[in-house]
Amino acid sequence: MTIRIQTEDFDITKEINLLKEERKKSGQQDVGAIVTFTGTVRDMAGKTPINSMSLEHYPGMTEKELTDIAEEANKRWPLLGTTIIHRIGDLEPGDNIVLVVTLSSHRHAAFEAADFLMDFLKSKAPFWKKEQPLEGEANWVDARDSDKQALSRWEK
Amino acid sequence: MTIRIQTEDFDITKEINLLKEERKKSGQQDVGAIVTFTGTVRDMAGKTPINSMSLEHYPGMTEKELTDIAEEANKRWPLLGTTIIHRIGDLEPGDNIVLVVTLSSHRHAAFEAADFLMDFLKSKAPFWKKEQPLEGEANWVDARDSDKQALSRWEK
Amino acid sequence: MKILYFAWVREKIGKSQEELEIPDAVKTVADLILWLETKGPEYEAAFANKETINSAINQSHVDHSTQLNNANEIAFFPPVTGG
Amino acid sequence: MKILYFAWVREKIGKSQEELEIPDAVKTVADLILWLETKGPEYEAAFANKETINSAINQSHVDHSTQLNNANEIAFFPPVTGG
Repeated sequence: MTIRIQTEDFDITKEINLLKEERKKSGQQDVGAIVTFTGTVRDMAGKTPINSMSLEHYPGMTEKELTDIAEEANKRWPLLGTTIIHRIGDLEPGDNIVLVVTLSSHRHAAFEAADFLMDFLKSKAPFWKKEQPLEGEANWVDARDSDKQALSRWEK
Repeated sequence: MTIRIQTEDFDITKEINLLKEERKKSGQQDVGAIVTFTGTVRDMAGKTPINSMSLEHYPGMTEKELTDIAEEANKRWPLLGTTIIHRIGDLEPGDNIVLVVTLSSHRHAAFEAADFLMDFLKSKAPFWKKEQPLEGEANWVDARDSDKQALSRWEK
Repeated sequence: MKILYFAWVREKIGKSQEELEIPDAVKTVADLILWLETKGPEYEAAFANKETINSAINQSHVDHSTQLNNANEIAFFPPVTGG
Repeated sequence: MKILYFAWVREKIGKSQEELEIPDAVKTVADLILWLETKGPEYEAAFANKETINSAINQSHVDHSTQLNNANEIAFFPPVTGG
């Protein structure tokens, strides 16, 4: 399980290969399905053109929450590897924000776990986005009701 | 929309970047969510250790089916880019077999479309796997009932 | 008419494709399978378990009740196992 | 007790953290918010819309009815918007 908060970009292929190598050390090559989710910065917030975005987080709590979420996913699905990387600091349209990678023997477990990780990350992990429009004041992004509703899909 | 059948390996980061570049040519950076699925060769088929695998396909029909499946996904979800790459020929445990990439503004569309593409590819695209165990004769992989059942999730 | 075989259908019949003149009485995919079985034991072996045989006309999946009509190319193969 | 503020809560209060002696009468997170509001208009502005304020004790999410008990660190922030 890899959890990282970083300013620098990530390389998806490289992160997958790290997880595959780690799993291979167990002596088995039982990974059959790899799902990745990457969130990227869009150039519009509704109808407002965006110049840049900055991401603040709560050091300490962020790592704790992401670890809890990853552990919960590993309880629910037979995962063979999990990575969550979230960038902080200043980002521009097109830039990567977040990466989730799940490895499993079967595809539905990998898909569902990645989907679950993103829903929980969106509602639980203490990150806040501030958008700088092309014109005018920077403003804090509002939370979406749809993200809260997405969580209810995973109630047991 | 990119559909490729090839013997060589693929690089996931590179394929994502190709789709992002293509979308950027439209003048918009409206991609917010990128999902990839990668299928890889496992070293066991049930309890039988596997040495290698070979993949046969139906040239012409394969491209047609994959194009149909990708078009259907693009009708159902607001996708901003779709790639399907499937390898053929001889593969070893750990090797990549198939890649699906979906780009969208929002994550649930990207997740569902990638999941859909894989379910349809598994049941419709004319590929056949032959496994070579460490000992004994090579044998053709049987289709799974669970793959057929997975399709019913997408009935409208 | 061009007939293609894939995977273990191909291996049992011993060829990947052939060009055949189909009698007029052969109207459907099912008729064609019955007619092919008269051509030798290798065909009988390939089509022994008909429910597991998938077919395509002009590179589109069809079921065995489908009329051949203007088919140029027919393929027989086991359930697909890619991905 | 260490109190942390993030995002627009931090901006409105004008600091990212502070160390405060909390009166014994302050038992819950809700009590703490009410007490903080007495400290000045910047706190009143930050907590004006209490339903939108999230809180964490010792780096775990809690709701406003939670007892402070052995809290070392309390944080206030808007709903999270990462990912």
